[in-house]
Amino acid sequence: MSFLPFAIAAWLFLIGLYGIVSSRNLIRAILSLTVVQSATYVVLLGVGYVHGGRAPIFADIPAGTPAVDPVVQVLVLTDIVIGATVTAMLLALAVQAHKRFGSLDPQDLRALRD
Amino acid sequence: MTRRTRLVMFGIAAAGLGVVLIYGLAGLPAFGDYHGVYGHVIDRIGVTERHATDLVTALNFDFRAFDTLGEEFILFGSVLGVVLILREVRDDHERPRQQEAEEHSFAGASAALRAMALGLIPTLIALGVYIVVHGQITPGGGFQGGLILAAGPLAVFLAGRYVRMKRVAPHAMGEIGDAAGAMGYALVGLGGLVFAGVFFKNFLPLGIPGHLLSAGQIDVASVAVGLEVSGAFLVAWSEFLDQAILVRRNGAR
Amino acid sequence: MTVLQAAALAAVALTGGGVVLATDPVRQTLVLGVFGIALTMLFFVFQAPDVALSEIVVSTVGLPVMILLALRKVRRQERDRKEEGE
Amino acid sequence: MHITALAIVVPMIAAALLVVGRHSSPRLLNDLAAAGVGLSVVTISAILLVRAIHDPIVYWMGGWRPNHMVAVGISLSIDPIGAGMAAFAAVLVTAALVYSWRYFDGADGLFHALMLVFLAAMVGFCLTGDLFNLIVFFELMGAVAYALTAYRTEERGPIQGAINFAITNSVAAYATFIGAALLYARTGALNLAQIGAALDGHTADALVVVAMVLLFVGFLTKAAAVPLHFWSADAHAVAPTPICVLLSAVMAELGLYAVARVYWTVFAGGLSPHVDELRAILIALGTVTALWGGIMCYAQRHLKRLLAFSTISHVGVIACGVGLLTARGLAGAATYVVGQGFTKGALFMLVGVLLHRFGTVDEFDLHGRGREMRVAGVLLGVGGLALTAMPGVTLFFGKSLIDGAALDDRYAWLPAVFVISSILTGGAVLRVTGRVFMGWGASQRQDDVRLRHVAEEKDEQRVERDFTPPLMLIVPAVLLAGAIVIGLIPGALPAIETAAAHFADHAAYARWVLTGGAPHFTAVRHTHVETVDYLYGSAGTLGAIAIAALTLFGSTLHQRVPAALIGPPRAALTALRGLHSGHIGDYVAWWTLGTAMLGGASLILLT
Repeated sequence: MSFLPFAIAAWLFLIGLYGIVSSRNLIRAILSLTVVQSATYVVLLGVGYVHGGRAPIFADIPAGTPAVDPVVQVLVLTDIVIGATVTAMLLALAVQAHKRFGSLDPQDLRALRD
Repeated sequence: MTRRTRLVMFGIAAAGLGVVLIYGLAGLPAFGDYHGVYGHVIDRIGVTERHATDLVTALNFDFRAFDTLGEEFILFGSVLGVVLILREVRDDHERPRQQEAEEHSFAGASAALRAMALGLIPTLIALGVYIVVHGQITPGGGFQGGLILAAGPLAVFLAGRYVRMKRVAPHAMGEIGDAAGAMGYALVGLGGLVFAGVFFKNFLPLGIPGHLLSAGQIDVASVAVGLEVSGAFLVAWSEFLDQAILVRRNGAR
Repeated sequence: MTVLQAAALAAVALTGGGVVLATDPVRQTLVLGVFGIALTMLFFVFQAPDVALSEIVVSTVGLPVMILLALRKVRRQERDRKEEGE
Repeated sequence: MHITALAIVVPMIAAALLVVGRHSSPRLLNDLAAAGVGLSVVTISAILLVRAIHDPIVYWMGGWRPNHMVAVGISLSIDPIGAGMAAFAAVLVTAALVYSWRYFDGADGLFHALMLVFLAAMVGFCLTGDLFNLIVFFELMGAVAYALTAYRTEERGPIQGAINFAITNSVAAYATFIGAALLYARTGALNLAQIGAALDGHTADALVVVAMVLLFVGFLTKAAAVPLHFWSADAHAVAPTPICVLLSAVMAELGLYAVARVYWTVFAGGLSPHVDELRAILIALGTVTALWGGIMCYAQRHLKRLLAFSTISHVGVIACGVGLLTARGLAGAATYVVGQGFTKGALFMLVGVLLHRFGTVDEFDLHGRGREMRVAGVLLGVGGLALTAMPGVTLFFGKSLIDGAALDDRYAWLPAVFVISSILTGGAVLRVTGRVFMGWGASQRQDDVRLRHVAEEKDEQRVERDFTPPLMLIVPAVLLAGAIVIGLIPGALPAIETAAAHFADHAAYARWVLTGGAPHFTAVRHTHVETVDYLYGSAGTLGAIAIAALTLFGSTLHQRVPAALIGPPRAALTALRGLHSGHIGDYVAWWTLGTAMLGGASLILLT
């Protein structure tokens, strides 16, 4: 049971990759990419959790109360911003791709073949 | 590769990667048994030395402020990227669809929805500002608050006024907010260099823990980030909005 | 692990799979919103309110607006193209 | 030192200012400001380099010094290799900015701002001493590069190239996040030195090995090692020329820099019992990359794609240099990076000249059309020779060091791989020089269909012109001069060897970062270029000239070779080319396969 968060992270990573590989629509691939990323949130927060720990906010709890690790939370915050911005840029690219190729199916994007 | 070959190859590869991941993750301490030294040190010195009660915000804008500098410029650069990628379409061969541009109805916004959205605006702005300035005390900070702030003008659009939204939040203003916020955050770091001798070293009074004006640079940094984030999201949204509303002049209508 | 945590994890696993497996893009966007809410719940029960707040604003407002507008643009383009073709 | 952080923050602030004023500031101001900022970063990095040669520098952001050996803040941990890479990146960004003065007619403040953020990201990436900070700058580099790749949105190639680039590299970045999370869980630290110190004395288990694999895979994706490289040939071929220069000459190399940095600071202690096995894995990877890239390079007729594959081949060579896991191999890799970076940057710029003039980069379309352009022709020929690692140029000295390190480690066959890489990549450039500037060889290829993207795409500048702005030739000429001269500067090579030996001193790094004390390095023994190195170097150059001549003048040759001999290699080449399909699903499937293979091999051999 104590492995559950990490198993679910692995699941999210792989199912997200599957979504990108199998996608016939770029927007679906982009949304799958956000699922891949959510695996990193779950791993990071799972790592820093402490049984019975409180949130690392000492506004209404006395100093010295056991708290969960604050560092991983900061890393996840950065991670979320990165994810949102890269997704925004990819969506913009998808809009342009549809304009130029007339399709969002990666199979129809044929500007670059060797 | 055909779709079938691709999926078969991926299936094999994913099974392998799954095994690798599970092997690695299995070495982690059991969930809930974490005793890392970094977090403990921060727990110990965060409140005493930084007078911030939300240690996540203290880490974000003080101990690891330099990471956040990179993060803010990822946001800044990506939004420039969105502008760059979508820029071509706004030149002469496209123009807003007249009737929709003037009185755009978003997915059939009813009168009730409009009223609700209009009522939402002041709430959103108040909430956004509150979250930005209280980052060092309670959950939230520049990023979360900034995004909520940007949602204010978005609600104007939900209320059915595309042009009015553009008037409330002109594109250039969003862009300047984005750039000024990013620069402001960098200047907080530079302030540390100039007034305290080290980049991002706190140079502002620490105040009393739990009070609004406490925790030194954290509050200023949080405001800068809030400005940047709200500008950035406004620009990005309005770029996509333009895309959805603009049509080709030589198109069907 | 508490029951709440296990439940939130299960919800994340299920909705995450749902995002990938949903076929229609609009439905997928909705599932993505639900996935975001599931993640938010998970962050709350993992004692990470700052992260939860970030996730909720990004996944219920920040991204869906862009995705839906992008989809609308794509759809409009498809319609225009069809009309031009006729 | 007070100026340390300025190398990163000055270009950031300048970028923000350029955006604020972008609707009103004239083009000239943007150009001058961006180049000026580039130059100032060159200067700051050079000062840091000089200081770091004397003594490495630790700069704790926010003044948060380690608390009983526990880092609470982020450090810039600056040694000569890091500062040197930063200076190298700054020089190339400045060169690309100056080159684009006349290149982009439509560039506005956005281009300059993004270039400066790119510069800040690269410098930060080189100087940081914190694992997570490294990943943040890695992502920053990526985000800006995706946007710049798509700069010409009116064309199809750049859009598709940017999508493939962004998706593949994002997946790679998420892998590094998980790697960092694993290490953080084990050690409770994010500072490289502290993680390394915490892992010392424990034999690496599955968690550490998997963390290493995930981090390396992320960095190697950016470096474009086979089979994680598919995105790069696309992106490098479609990005505007100044961006190609940065992607090919700097960013790919930075991926390998990160592998080296993370290996020696974090893993060198815990993995020391298995260093031979890890070396075998990395060298296998490098060898495949060097050969795959070389073959694909020679098979191209789209000149930018040709150069992109040549970079992949060179990345393979550098990966071998790093992968030997010795100070000497690393010194060779560092020298090679400088030589290849300057040469490749110049070559991309010269191809940009052809594009500017004729509106195409197809080798056969350009047949004989460069006869009037003597300067460009001579420069391209010299660049081609430099790329063969001709004795005397910087690349040659780098290769000699790696050769020496390979022989030290019983990899006697490795120099042959490097010679093949030199022959194929240098020979391809010489072939192009002959065909385009001398009009030698065929102007049509009968037996091959035109590449789709050449046939369907208008190139980034479709207009033809009858002039070339002098700056577009001066900048590559200066870079080429650098590529030839740097290795000959007295004392440069011994300094690189010393720096590499210090870089590879795992224990000393932890000490100077965490305690701030002066490091005690062991004395470094310098090596000399030997006769056999000149033999290898000459073999590469002569072989390249021979293969180019054979292709240009031996067109009837293949008719005399029995079909049974020519058929299978040709079918194999067709199959190899078919793998580069431009389909993002394929690329991510390959990425997964590569990661699984690297992970599987590491788990079996290293635990």
